[in-house]
Order: sequence, then C-alpha cells, then structure tokens
Amino acid sequence: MTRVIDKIVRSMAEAMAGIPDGATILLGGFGAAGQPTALLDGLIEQGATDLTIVANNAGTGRKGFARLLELGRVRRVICSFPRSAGSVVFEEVYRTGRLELEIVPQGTLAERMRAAGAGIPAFYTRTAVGTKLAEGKEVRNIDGVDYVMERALPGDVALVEAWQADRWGNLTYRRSGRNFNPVMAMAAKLTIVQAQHIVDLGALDPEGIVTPGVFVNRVVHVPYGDPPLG
Amino acid sequence: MTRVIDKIVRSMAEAMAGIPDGATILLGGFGAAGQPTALLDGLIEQGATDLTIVANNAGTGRKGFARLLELGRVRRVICSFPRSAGSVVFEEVYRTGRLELEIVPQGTLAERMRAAGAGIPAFYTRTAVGTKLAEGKEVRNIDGVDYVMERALPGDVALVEAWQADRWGNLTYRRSGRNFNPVMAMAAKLTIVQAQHIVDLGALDPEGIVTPGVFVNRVVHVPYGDPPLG
Amino acid sequence: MADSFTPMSRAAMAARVARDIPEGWYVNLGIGIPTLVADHVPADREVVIHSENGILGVGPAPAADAVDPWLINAGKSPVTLRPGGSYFHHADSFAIIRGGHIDLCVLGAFQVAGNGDFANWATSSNDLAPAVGGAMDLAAGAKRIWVVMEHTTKEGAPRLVQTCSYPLTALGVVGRVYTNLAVLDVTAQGFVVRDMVPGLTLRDLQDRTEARLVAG
Amino acid sequence: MADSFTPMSRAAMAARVARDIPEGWYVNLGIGIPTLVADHVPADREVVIHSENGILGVGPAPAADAVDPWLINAGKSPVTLRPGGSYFHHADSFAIIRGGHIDLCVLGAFQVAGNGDFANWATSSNDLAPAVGGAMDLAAGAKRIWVVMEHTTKEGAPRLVQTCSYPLTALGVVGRVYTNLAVLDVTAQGFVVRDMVPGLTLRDLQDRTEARLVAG
Repeated sequence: MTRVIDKIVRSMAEAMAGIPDGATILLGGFGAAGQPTALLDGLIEQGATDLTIVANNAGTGRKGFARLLELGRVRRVICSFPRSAGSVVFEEVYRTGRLELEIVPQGTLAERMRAAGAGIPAFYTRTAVGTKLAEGKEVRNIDGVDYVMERALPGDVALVEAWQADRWGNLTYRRSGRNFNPVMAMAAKLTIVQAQHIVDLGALDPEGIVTPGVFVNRVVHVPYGDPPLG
Repeated sequence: MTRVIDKIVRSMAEAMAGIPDGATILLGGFGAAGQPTALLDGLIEQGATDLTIVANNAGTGRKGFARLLELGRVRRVICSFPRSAGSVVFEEVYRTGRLELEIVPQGTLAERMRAAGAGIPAFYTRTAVGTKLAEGKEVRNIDGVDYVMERALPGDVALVEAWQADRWGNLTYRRSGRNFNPVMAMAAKLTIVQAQHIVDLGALDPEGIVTPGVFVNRVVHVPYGDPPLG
Repeated sequence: MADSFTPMSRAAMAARVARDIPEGWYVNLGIGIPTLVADHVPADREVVIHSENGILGVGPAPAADAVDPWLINAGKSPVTLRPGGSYFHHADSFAIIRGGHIDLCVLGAFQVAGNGDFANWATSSNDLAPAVGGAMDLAAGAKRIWVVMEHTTKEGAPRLVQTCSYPLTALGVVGRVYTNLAVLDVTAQGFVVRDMVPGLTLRDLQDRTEARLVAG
Repeated sequence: MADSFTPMSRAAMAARVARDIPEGWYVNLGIGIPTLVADHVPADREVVIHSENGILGVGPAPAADAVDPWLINAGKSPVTLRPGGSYFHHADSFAIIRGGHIDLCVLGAFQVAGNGDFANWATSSNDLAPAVGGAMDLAAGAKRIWVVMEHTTKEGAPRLVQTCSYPLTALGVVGRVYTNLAVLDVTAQGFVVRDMVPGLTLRDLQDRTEARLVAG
C-alpha cells in the first residue's frame, strides 16, 4: 500500500464529500476570473444547504452561486459587492427577506481571511472608520488615530480555482485569477481546489509556488482548455 | 530628458544618501542568507549613528552589523535571537549597558513589520501569552482564549538583499535568502536593495515577482558571483 | 439665453485628470470615469496603474481576439499587463492600498463635502444592499484621493455640498475634485477653484454648488 | 552497582521520535536533537519538513561541494529542497505556524511540567539577552508539541518538573516528551509513561523525575 501524499481526488463527488449543512464556504474568484465554476456545480449536486457564502460578489446570471441562491441553499452572504450587472437572482432572493447579508469592504474581507489563516483573531484598520460599516464595531484610538477592530473570518470549506497543481497540493494561479484564492486556501479547515493542469511533483518552480500544499486538502483536475495567450 | 521610472542607483553613496542619525533600520537576512552585506558596509561608510536595528540576529564576527555595534553606532536592537555562535561583539557591547535590547518572538517580529507595511497598527496573537515577553502588553480574551496585542513595527529604512531586480524595483529572491526581506521592504519609508542581477524591464515573470516595485526606492547592483547550483 | 459655456465630456474629464498625474506615480482608478483616465495616459509615460484585484502595471484593453478571461481589472473589463507589471493576491493587493503605498486613487462619487468627506457607495441609509467594493479601503489608504464626477446630478442637484447626506465612504480624505465644469482643491478653507471650463464664471459655478467656493 | 540500563544516545532519541511521525505530516524541527530527527525519516517516507526561515519540504544536507549559502535551515546549516518543496517569506512562514497548519513541532527544552508548560529559551529571569527565536510562535501555533531532551541535567537535576522554574515558552502545550530514558505523554493526570529503555524500572525513572509519574 502506497502511503505517499496524494491530494488528487478522482471524482467531483470525492472532492465534495463531507461538506455539512450549515457550513461557511469561502468562494474564490473576482467576477468570473478565478471562480471555481466546476466546484460550484459540484456543490450544487452535493446538496449541502443552510450555507454561509463568503465571496467578493453575490453571483451573476442563473448558474453557480446564483443557482445556489435560487435553490434556497444559502442562509447568509458575506461580500463586498453584492449588486452588480447581472446579479438578478441575488436581488430577487434578497427582496424576499430570506437572506442575511453582511457587507464588508473588499480589503477588510481579504485581510479578515488572511488573519484567520495566520492565527490572528482580530486586527485594527482605518478602513470604514466613521462610516455605516463600522457601526457596532469597536473603535480604538492608537497614537492619535481612530481604527476599527475587525475579526478573523475563517471558513469550514474553501473552493479555489488554481492553474497548476501537484499531488502535494502546491498551487499556482493564472494572472488576476489569483485574487482571493490563496487567502481563502489559508483560511478554511477543508480547502478544495479545481486545477486546470496537474503536474508531476517537482515540476513547479519552488520559487513560484503561490500556495504551498500545506494549505490544501483536495485537488480535482478540471481541464477546460487554455485561453488565448494575451 | 527621460523621466521614466529608474530606481537603479549608480553608487553605494547614492544608495545610502539621506539616512539620518536616529533612524530605525530594518535589516534583512536570517543568519548569513539574504543578508545585505554590501549595504551594511555602505551604511558603515555613510556614517549615520544612534540607530535602531531590527533584525533576526544581532550580528556575528566583527563585520557588518557587528562592526556597527562595535563602532557605537547602534542605540537599540530589536531582534529574536541576539546571542548565537559568533555574536561576540553584541555580547561585549551589551555587557557595557550601553545598548537597549528588545527581544521579540520571530513570528511576531515578522508579523509586526508586515502589519506596518499593510496599514495595520496592531493585531492580536497567541504567541507569548503568559510568558515574560508578554509583560506590559495588553492581554485580551477573544472567544474564551487569551491573546497578546502587538503593535506594528515600521522602519525608516529597509536594507534588503534580492536576487534579481529591474528598473521599476521589482524583486525576486534566492531560496531561503527571501526570509525577512520582502516583509521589511513593505515596512520602511525608504527601501534600499542590493541585487545580484539587474534585468531588463519585462524580463521577470509577472507571476514570480515577490516584491513589486511599489515597495522599493533604490536598487544597487552588487554582483558577487553565483553560488553552486545545489 | 443659452449658457455661454460647454461642460466637459466624460472623456475630457478623464483626460484632464490624466494630465495632472506625474510620471512615476502608482495610481488606482475606480470604476466609471476614473477607469477612462488610463486611456489618456500616453503609453510612453510611466504611470503604474494598480488594480485592487491583484495587478500592478495594468495596460490597455486587449484586441478582441486576445482577451484572456483571467486578466481583468477591478471593473471586470479585459485588460493587459505592461512590461514590469506583476500579479499578487487580494490580501497583498490591499496591503499595498492600506499600507499607504498608492500615490493616488481616483474615485467617482455621489457627493463631496468642503471638509473632504465623500460618499460614493450608497445613495441612502435605506439602501440595504449597497456595493462598497474596495472604495473604503482605497479612501482610507491611498496617499491622495481625487474625485471625478459630474458637477450636479441629472436633476441639477449639487454634488459639492456642505455636508454629505448620503452614507459616507471616508471622512476628510478628498484632496481634489474634477467635475465637468471645474477643478477644485479641498483646503482648510473649503473648495478652492483651480480651473473652470471656458466661459464659466465663478458666480455660475457657485450657483451650481451648495458649498461655498473660494476663488483660486 | 552499575545501572542495569543504557540511556539512549542523541541519535537514538531522534530515531525514536522519527518512528512515531506518521507519513503526510507537516513537521517543524527545532534546533539541537530535534534537527537530527530529519536524518531518521527514510527518504521514501513523505514527511514534509518546515523550516521557519521560509522552507517547506526541507531535504538532507547537501554534499560539501554543492552547498548553496542561500539555502539553510533554521539552525543555519546548509540543507537541500525535496521535489515538491517551496519557498516563502517570513510572515507567510509564520502564518503557516501560527495559523495552526503545522501538524507537529519537535522542540528541545530545559524543563517540562506535568501540566504541559515548558521552558526552552532562558535559563533564568536574570538572563538579560536570551534568544527566543521562533520557539514561542511554534509552541503557541503548532497542532502538537513534542519535546525531546535529556531526562536530567548534566548535574542530575530533573527536567520533568512539577512547575517550571525557568521562564516559560508557552503554557499547557506539550503533548509528549522523549528523553534518553523514556517516552511520556502529558495528560490530565500528568506524565504517563509510554516506554522506557530496557532494564529501567518505573521506580528508577521516578527517582530521576520531580513530577509524579503515572504508569502507562
């Protein structure tokens, strides 16, 4: 029996196994770039419900995140930019009053997850001081300047889109597809990755690995064709 | 007159220009790896005194950091590991009582500088809770666990060793020579780099740039021969 | 009688902003008119455009047959990367912003007050799902905030106000405002007029402005 | 009468620790005997060694003619990188540690107490320039802390104590102790003896231990 480290899973069902109802899901991507579309389809199929979704946007069109919303599987959304061109399902569902929404400034959102991944339970920031988004939060004056205290935002599961992966779970990303993905990979108990390319162990430049495998639990190979070389 | 961005300076004197007495200097390196040896020589030559030096170690042998200490140019050392094999000058000077010393756990040291670079004035950590190094610091219970509050540690100047640099100041590092260098580059008002290789703009893989030029002010070319390919 | 002046187009406003950005600055451009500013920086002038989704050195839009879905800007439009550009993740990107490393952020706004407060993310306290994006981080973190916006609403209501009535994005941070009628600095004395479109008088401008204007 | 048992060598202690590390774990090894543990993990067993100066996947020492001064471990000795290894900076390295992503950290110590407190960085409160390094971060952050050390000091003073007299590194974190005489788990009942060198009795061990021992 081989006991080497092999995080590559053979099926989407295996990738999604064990995601419980009520889970907090960190969903990578910024707009369509770096969004783990195949994993979202896998999650829809898998059936977990009563989810909290942390993402920059609240979904567009009728697929993926929007489909989860439409199916009533999402209890709470934590994001920076819920309403955008095409966020029709979010707006429909939100209007019914059956969806909790927490708006977080984009940088604070990223830093709260980085903090969760780095063992930092809380930090201070200038962002949102004196605004509606600081209401109810501790404000503290440090050396004459007011700051808001923000709490770490950990996830139960992170869904991540990567460009290359090896069996140890080392990851690279493609261009601005990187965005929230590496931060979310750090911040979740169970990090699930869809990768366009699976490469041999040792094939990735050790200077260029963005997410070391220590943060990754499962990798599923989802080749969907190379984009044009822009 | 060309006004393109060109951070490459032609001499060590130009690299060191304007470092004031009393400055806080963030000094890259971990042991001998990634230590900006040539910049340290430049600083010794330049003459600034009454310095605070932030580094992992407190110098070994009689050159570089140890030489600065021996010359009486250092008022305060902030580090995690002052006494090690060869830290003879530190021990001599420290024994005289003319040197202030602040011991900081290594991860807290790195995170305090990362915080300074990221606009975070303070954060909480488990590290050092209940120990001598938490004395005098605020302890806060968050969700039933005690944490120490740690403050950002900004520098006036960072001295950084890089592997490759271009005229925008984009940097790569070599292997474990990376260590504190990228974090210190973020955390100082004036970031000065010695680079083994200067490359054309556009020659560095944009996915593999570790320190984007926005954090860098001056780069001086210090070629000292390639190590064996280990 | 017809007005004797012509308000600037969105493109002209963007070009005016671009003209004032010194070479070598690191600049973040918000969504809307600010994004157009990039088109008016000549390619041989090295202004480094930052996009909060993890890009430094944003270049112009690609040809239609060279679009890479993995390379978009904060407004989700396809872009390119200039030589010398780099990619990083969101926490690193906002470390650049929040750590004070961006020289200038150009943002759109609904309202700017004479004390530098501004509002650009929610049009009322009853707006329950407003999209803040990175505006608050940029407003709090960049070294300078310039706002570019129409001088008044479509209905003619002034946007340069005494006190913002919309929910604030940040307090006291705006340094300069570019409108389709004028360029104004925010100073301790309030709005100081630096430039106006030809044919416009200070009195004309004051008529369209709630806050008291100071001649430059 | 001579003792009827032989204390383990440093190498044997390291080998004993190595045997207990499951394949697939991410492991940080402190300076001293812990560093030797790496030499006793067979090359075909995938245990991923983390070094806090920015390496994951540390390999064995290089040949003398292949030493790269830019590739050292936390003890400042030359090392190599295994296929699948990676480099990162210090803040990222300690995010791995402090974020709870390291399965095991093996550390040396001066003293361990029955409640899991331990001391490994300063031998007295009067030690004015002790070197803490990453010990406190590792102690607070890793999922498990195992200590490997001689059972007593050179002078025969016990290191497994009721209460640490030296300045603490962290409170209540040690899960297991490997000495040159025994392997002990730290439990709610205190030290539970799991293994002893051949010929040693529990009574012999208790004689060399300040804390009360529980038979395993």
